[in-house]
Amino acid sequence: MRELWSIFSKGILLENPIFVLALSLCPALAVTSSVMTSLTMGLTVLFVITANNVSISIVKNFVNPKVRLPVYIVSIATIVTVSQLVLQAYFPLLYKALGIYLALVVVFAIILARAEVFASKNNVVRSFCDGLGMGAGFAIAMVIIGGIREIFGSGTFLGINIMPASYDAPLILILPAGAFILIGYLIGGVKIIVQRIEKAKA
Amino acid sequence: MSAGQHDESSNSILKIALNLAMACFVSGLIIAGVHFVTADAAAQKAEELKMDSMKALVQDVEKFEPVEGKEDWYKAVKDGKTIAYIVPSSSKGFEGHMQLLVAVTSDGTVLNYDIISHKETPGLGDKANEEPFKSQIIGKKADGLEVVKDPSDKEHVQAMTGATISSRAATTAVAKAVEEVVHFTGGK
Amino acid sequence: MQIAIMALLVMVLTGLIFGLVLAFANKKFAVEVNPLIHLVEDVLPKGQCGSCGYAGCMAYAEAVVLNPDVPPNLCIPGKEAVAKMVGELTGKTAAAVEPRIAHVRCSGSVENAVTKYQYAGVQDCVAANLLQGGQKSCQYGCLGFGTCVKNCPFGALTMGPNGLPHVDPDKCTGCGKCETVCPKGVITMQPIGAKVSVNCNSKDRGAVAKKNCSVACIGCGLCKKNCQYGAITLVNNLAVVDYKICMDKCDNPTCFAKCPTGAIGLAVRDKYIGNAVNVAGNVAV
Amino acid sequence: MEYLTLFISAVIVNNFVLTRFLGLCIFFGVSKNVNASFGMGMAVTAVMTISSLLAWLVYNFVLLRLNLTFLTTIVFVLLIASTVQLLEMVIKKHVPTLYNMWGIYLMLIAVNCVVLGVPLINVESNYTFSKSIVHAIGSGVGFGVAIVLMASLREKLRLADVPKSLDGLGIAFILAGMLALSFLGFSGMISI
Amino acid sequence: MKSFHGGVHPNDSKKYTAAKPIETAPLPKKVIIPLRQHIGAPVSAIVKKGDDVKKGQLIAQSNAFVSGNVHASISGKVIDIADYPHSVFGTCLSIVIESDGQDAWAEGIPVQRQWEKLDAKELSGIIREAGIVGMGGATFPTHVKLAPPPDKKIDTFILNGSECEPFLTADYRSMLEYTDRIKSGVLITMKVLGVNTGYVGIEDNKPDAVKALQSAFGGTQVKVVALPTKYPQGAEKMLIFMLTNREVPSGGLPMDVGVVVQNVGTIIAISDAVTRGIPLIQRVLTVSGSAVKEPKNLLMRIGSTFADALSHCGGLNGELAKIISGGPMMGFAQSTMDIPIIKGTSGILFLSRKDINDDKEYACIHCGRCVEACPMGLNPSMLSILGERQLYVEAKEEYNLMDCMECGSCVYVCPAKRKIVQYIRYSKTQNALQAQKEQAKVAV
Amino acid sequence: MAVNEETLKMNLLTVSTSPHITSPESIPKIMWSVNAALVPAVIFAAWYFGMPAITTMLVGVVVAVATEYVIQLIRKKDITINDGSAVLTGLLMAMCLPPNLPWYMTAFGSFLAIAVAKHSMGGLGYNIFNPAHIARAALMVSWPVAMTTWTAMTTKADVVTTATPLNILKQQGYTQLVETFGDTSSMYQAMLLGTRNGSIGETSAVLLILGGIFLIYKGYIKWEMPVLMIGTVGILTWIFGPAGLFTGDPLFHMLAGGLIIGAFFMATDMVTIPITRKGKIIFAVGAGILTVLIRLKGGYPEGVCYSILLMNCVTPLIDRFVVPKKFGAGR
Ligand SMILES: Cc1cc2nc3c(=O)[nH]c(=O)nc-3n(C[C@H](O)[C@H](O)[C@H](O)COP(=O)(O)O)c2cc1C
Ligand SMILES: Cc1cc2nc3c(=O)[nH]c(=O)nc-3n(C[C@H](O)[C@H](O)[C@H](O)COP(=O)(O)O)c2cc1C
Ligand SMILES: Cc1cc2nc3c(=O)[nH]c(=O)nc-3n(C[C@H](O)[C@H](O)[C@H](O)COP(=O)(O)O)c2cc1C
Ligand SMILES: Cc1cc2nc3c(=O)[nH]c(=O)nc-3n(C[C@H](O)[C@H](O)[C@H](O)CO)c2cc1C
Ligand code: SF4
Ligand code: SF4
Ligand code: SF4
Ligand code: SF4
Ligand code: FES
Repeated sequence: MRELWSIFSKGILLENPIFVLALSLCPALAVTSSVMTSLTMGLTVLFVITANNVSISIVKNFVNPKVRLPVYIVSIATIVTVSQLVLQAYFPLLYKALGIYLALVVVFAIILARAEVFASKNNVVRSFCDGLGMGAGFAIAMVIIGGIREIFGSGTFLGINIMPASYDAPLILILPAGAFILIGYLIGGVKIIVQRIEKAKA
Repeated sequence: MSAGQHDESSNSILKIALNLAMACFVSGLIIAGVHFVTADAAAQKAEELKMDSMKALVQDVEKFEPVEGKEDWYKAVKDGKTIAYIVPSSSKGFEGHMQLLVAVTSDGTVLNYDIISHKETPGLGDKANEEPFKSQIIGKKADGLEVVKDPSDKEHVQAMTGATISSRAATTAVAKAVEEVVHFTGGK
Repeated sequence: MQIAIMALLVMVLTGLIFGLVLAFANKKFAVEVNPLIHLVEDVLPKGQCGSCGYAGCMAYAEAVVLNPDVPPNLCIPGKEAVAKMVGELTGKTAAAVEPRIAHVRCSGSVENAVTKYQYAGVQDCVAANLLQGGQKSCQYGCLGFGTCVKNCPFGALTMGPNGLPHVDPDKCTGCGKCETVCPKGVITMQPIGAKVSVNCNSKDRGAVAKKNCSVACIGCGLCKKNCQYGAITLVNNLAVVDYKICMDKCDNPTCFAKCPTGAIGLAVRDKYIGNAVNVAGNVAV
Repeated sequence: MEYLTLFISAVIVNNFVLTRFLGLCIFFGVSKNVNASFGMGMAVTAVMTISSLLAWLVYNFVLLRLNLTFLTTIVFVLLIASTVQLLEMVIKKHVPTLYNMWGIYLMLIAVNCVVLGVPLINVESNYTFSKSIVHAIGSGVGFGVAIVLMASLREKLRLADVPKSLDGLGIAFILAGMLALSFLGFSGMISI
Repeated sequence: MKSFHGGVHPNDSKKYTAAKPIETAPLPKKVIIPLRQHIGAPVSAIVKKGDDVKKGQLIAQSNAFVSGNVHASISGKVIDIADYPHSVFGTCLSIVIESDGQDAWAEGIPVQRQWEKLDAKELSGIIREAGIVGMGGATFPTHVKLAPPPDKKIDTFILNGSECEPFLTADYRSMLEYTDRIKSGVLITMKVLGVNTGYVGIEDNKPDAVKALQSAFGGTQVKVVALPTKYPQGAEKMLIFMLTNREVPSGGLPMDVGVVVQNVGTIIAISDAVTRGIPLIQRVLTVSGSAVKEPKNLLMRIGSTFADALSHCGGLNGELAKIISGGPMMGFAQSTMDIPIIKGTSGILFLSRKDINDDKEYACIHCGRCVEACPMGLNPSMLSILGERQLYVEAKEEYNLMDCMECGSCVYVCPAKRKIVQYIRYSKTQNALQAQKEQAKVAV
Repeated sequence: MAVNEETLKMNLLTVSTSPHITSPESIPKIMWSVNAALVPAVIFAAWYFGMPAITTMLVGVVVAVATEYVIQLIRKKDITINDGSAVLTGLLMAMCLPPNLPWYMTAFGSFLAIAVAKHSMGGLGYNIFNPAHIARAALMVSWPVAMTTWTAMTTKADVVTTATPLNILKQQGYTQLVETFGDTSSMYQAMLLGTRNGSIGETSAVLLILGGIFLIYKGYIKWEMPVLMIGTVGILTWIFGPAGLFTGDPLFHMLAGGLIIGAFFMATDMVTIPITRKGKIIFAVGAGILTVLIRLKGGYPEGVCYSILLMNCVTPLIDRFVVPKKFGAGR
């Protein structure tokens, strides 16, 4: 149990896919100008990564190594397409907001990376925990970025005005430039925290 | 020594290909299944969405009907009468194309419009889809649809501060729609 | 329904086509890379210290996998554990690595050692050494600009306020990087568990050494006389301990008791405890 | 003229990395030195062009005809991954010099946002065949320009006294932000 | 006027001593004669402690060709042979002679010789015997320079009279006062080299020296040229470029373009050795700086100490911050005054705080002044930054580290007060060390 | 002799590598001189735009210095706020802002300039982009309306919002522009003296050029840079005129916008431009070309800020390829 917890929890901070592993950076910038889209994307990835980890850990022994990559991709793409279809049918507005990035979930490096380095070597339960943890880490990072950008860049949270009327939001935060710079400092901050934790451990 | 070495038999070309094909087969099954389930819901939602957006443009309406001979045109029908045409239009904005849906009465008055996609700067150019800019355009006819930068001129459309280009783009697109409708209906 | 069947068909065809193409290409164009290299690199500690003699961990991994003559135990920071793993991966047997730790052979702190000039220049031992061997009168002593500290890949060194580097025994892996960068050869690698150590590097004659530094080894030989196992010799006016004899035979070292300057002492690892401060505090006089 | 506009727009004005956030993983991953970045830029351009070409054909002649657009994602990604893998094997065997130049980056880009994103955008925007190609080349060159610039900046910063916590990825993002800020100068220059 | 690229214009500070005739210093009580006063193979002592020696007697030598004999500079008793402080190497094995007050010549010197009657080979032999090394600072054995390998055809000789270092006036005074010896020295050297073209390059801030030598060399093949005053005009590569328009190739030597350059002091030593049989046992040097009471140009015995020089110049004048052996741009700072004068000591400077600048070092602000000042066409900014980050291999391979002649022009102009030359030296030593290690590896 | 030994004992000699003398130039001296060169333009701005301009400049400088102080305190580095570089960054940034900008925007800009553009890269000497311009560009995207709202002083008391000359040119065309001023000669006069609308410090061409000449005389900037950058703009705007080739008004373009202050004071920021003379020339010409491109073709009326930032981006590449000619490398 303890072990599963540690598999799960490392994705949240110590091996956070965005802040530490620096994988799947595009969505962290592209769809984080509001909390809602960040959250949707985060949850989508959480779902895809977990489902794919499970799927890969099941089929890992049947896959011929020569086509390992294509098979993994098929698995991911299937899951993504399913998510696409579901979102399109039941949440068309969100589907539109995520735009092309929803399709691009297929190629988010974090998903394939987990399949390669974890799921293809571990059993279903462990792979499930790993996927859940990584996905949660991703989603949390997305929401943090989206939250900061929306609150300070538009003065709203989930679309609701929360800043005083006199708050004059600097638009830079919802533009590419501001997003890059903000994430740069977030990465720096996480680095400091991770180092502190590791020091405390040692 | 190398991890890549498996027993030779599993390496025949066909076997490898079948392995992938198998995966694709399973995938195809799943996707086809999900598609089968969601397709109708999706189509329905899309239709609903379209109606909603059109309803937002024209209130008090019974139904929307496609206009014959005009792709993507709809007419809003109330009491059997066509009260407005809903027409797609577009123009070049500050950074790229701006797509609008414009509701125009048959005599060429702007009822309402909605910018459905654009690349204008958030917080600046994208205000062209909000009040108070919007109300300047609503109710105008073709001759009023021109952007000026003179606060005393109430006849025309006032440019938004810092976003003249976006103002002009939105206004132009609306004017284009009005013109087309007037051309179609003959201005009655 | 028709669409679903079509989809299935397309998918299977796609899979078949790409599968065939890839499999065919694989046969035709195969060039193998040895995946073992990555496995080995994963095992290495990635300090990139170069103590293995290669330009970084990756280079060593490559060498140890591809070249049958390269032994698996060259990574010193990795100690036995890594050597064993690398050995298992490559099918080579690892000889035991002697565990060792850095030892600073100088006690010429700001108070103890005489300074001959005011140094004005780049705060680096190698650079200072270019100017008449540095600001210390003793030609063999630590210059205190912390070049070793800056270069330790494992953060095991800190500069004490007394102007001498301090080794953190828990972090030091014995990689020997500091030994190679110190222009004065002040740092040596000493076996973990050594009983006594000489804390001076001066090869000057006694009188000169004494003049330059109050705690210098003056080469008087009293320690040598006091070691019944003959583990100590005098080389160039400096006491040298043969650790092998010392560690094997001696339980109760007495050699240092008579040392008039205290240049030899128990190799208590934490003799500098309380001295460790950050490098910024390092200002040579 | 239309093609030129499209090209320039893709290269600078609407640079994919700096304004549309595609391909950031390699943009940050491989921009540590100029030579590698140059190789990467070339590799991305080549792969993107080839995959756009194939993807356009498959989309227009198969998926669209059979009403199977919901399979676009999966088919494209398989197509690209396989093409890249094939390309890599062929080059490695037959044009080793080219392989040494940018072969090592090929596998990195087999599954990557830009390489999938551009073909998707092409079909989404209903570009003609030749427009797709121009767009793909332009996007690739734009990616190359951005990554080479980024690498040269990072090479310079390697010698700077960057705070420890920001060193590496953090400062790279901040640099990218400033690069994007500078590229805003081109905004409004061309609209497509 | 055409000029070489770069260079700087420091305040020349020559006013302290320019008008002071060369004074012969009193006989020292004791001399410390280091065995390393030249570049090349070390010499070993042929006298022992307790021996009596005479002035001009050979006391150390080597069989190697690239080496320089060492002679006693006073008569007296050898009282010690041990390590002593050295102005360049820190410490060095030295012969200490206590004066007997006689100042007696060794047997056979001085003599009178007609140099015109000797052939090149004999002249060269005399120069070698006399232990003459370059006195412009580099101390390269002169007989070696005068015997270039056969594939290097020498066609031009240049007398380096530029003395571009601030403060120093020894060469200038020598040119005014020893004009005849310089003339014969130059002609001897040209005979040894077998060349017909000679130049004397003098900075145009010394017009009377130009005039004096012009009249002395009237009617010979030697042209005396006034050069713009700009540091480092005296660096041989710059000098050759200015006088002959030839560029010594990167990593090359003057002989690669058919030129030999000698310093004024060296030429005087050659003349003395050939015409009077006197080996190199004394030299003219400038003692100057704001911390010395009476700055002077002194003729001193090799092995006298800096302290001797100071006491002949009236002692200190206020607070002393730095002692420099040589000029302020290229000289070596010393930590003590008990340092012997050696063959290459062209000056001793006693500087007070106000002369030197020890401002805080900033990060490089890329102003490009150093790039513009560097006569070698390097990028000193980058060299310093790479040195600072220990990237010395890159400095060597991509930024031409090895071409730097350490002239200090870059440091002089740098507003960030960066220790560029020190970083460069650091990088050079580290590279050398690395090369050694690699060689050792190959050997194993 | 006794004297010497005593001195030696009391006071150890200093030993360092040669050279032992250096020129009297130093970073603080250069930075303060540049500040001084800006003083005439600052005084003019204070007089012409009045209190709002004074406040903006004050806030700009104070926040810049305070930010630098705090960061150096946190990073445990030497405090170097006295070297004048932070003051200069703050002042130059403020001089590029519209006079009536709300103070918190100015403060935000100063903070960005020092904290993000300068100290995130390591502080003075390490920054790649011109901090003042990064701040301006960031403010421009953050509050575009405020950043493009210009107040003109018709009389001392009467403040109205109008457009800057370049804005009028972009929106309404050249004829309209000249009309605003009456005739061309009074337009040139206003542009030269600075009695026109614009950012706080950019209006008075004469005083800026005066300051620039002082810096050229002191050797702190190279004359080629401003001359080539302004010249390039002049030539290109003349060629690509509104009514066909060679119909432009180069004089107007050379005096308009931030070109003069940019060319003399910002394109010359040695930290962010190439190190070699040739590189600097390429930089200046490149910045000139980009300025014209943005002014004539881009979405913004003024391009100096972006052109300098864009050239900052390529500076490392220029430095990589434009290197000094090594002595002895053959000719
Ligand atoms: C960051 C930024 C974004 C801008 N975005 C837009 C925009 O979306 N739409 C627009 O019309 N103008 C935009 N502009 C302003 C234009 O460049 C131009 O200055 C403006 O249209 C002039 O209008 P004005 O005369 O009303 O100030 C933007 C300016 C900046 C600085
Ligand atoms: C290894 C070595 C070999 C040299 N060989 C010659 C030579 O053959 N001919 C020559 O004219 N100078 C020779 N020199 C001396 C140089 O030309 C020059 O005088 C010396 O490097 C110092 O020059 P500087 O005082 O300008 O630094 C040699 C120097 C060195 C270090
Ligand atoms: C930067 C620099 C400046 C020099 N300045 C002088 C000088 O002013 N006068 C001089 O005689 N030699 C000067 N030298 C040494 C000459 O390069 C050259 O070594 C010398 O003239 C050779 O003569 P020598 O072998 O007789 O000493 C300088 C060397 C360097 C590197
Ligand atoms: C001639 C000159 C021009 C300068 N221009 C600027 C400038 O445009 N922007 C700026 O922030 N600092 C400028 N500085 C100041 C300084 O270089 C700046 O603080 C550094 O860029 C910060 O590292 C300038 C300095 C000098 C000497
Ligand atoms: S031990 Fe460390 S601080 Fe001391 S001299 Fe050696 S490198 Fe410098
Ligand atoms: S202290 Fe020395 S031996 Fe120990 S880890 Fe550091 S560099 Fe290696
Ligand atoms: S010291 Fe070297 S780098 Fe500096 S100016 Fe002289 S030759 Fe150039
Ligand atoms: S002179 Fe100094 S500050 Fe200027 S570029 Fe050279 S090293 Fe840097
Ligand atoms: S997420 Fe886009 S390249 Fe990695």
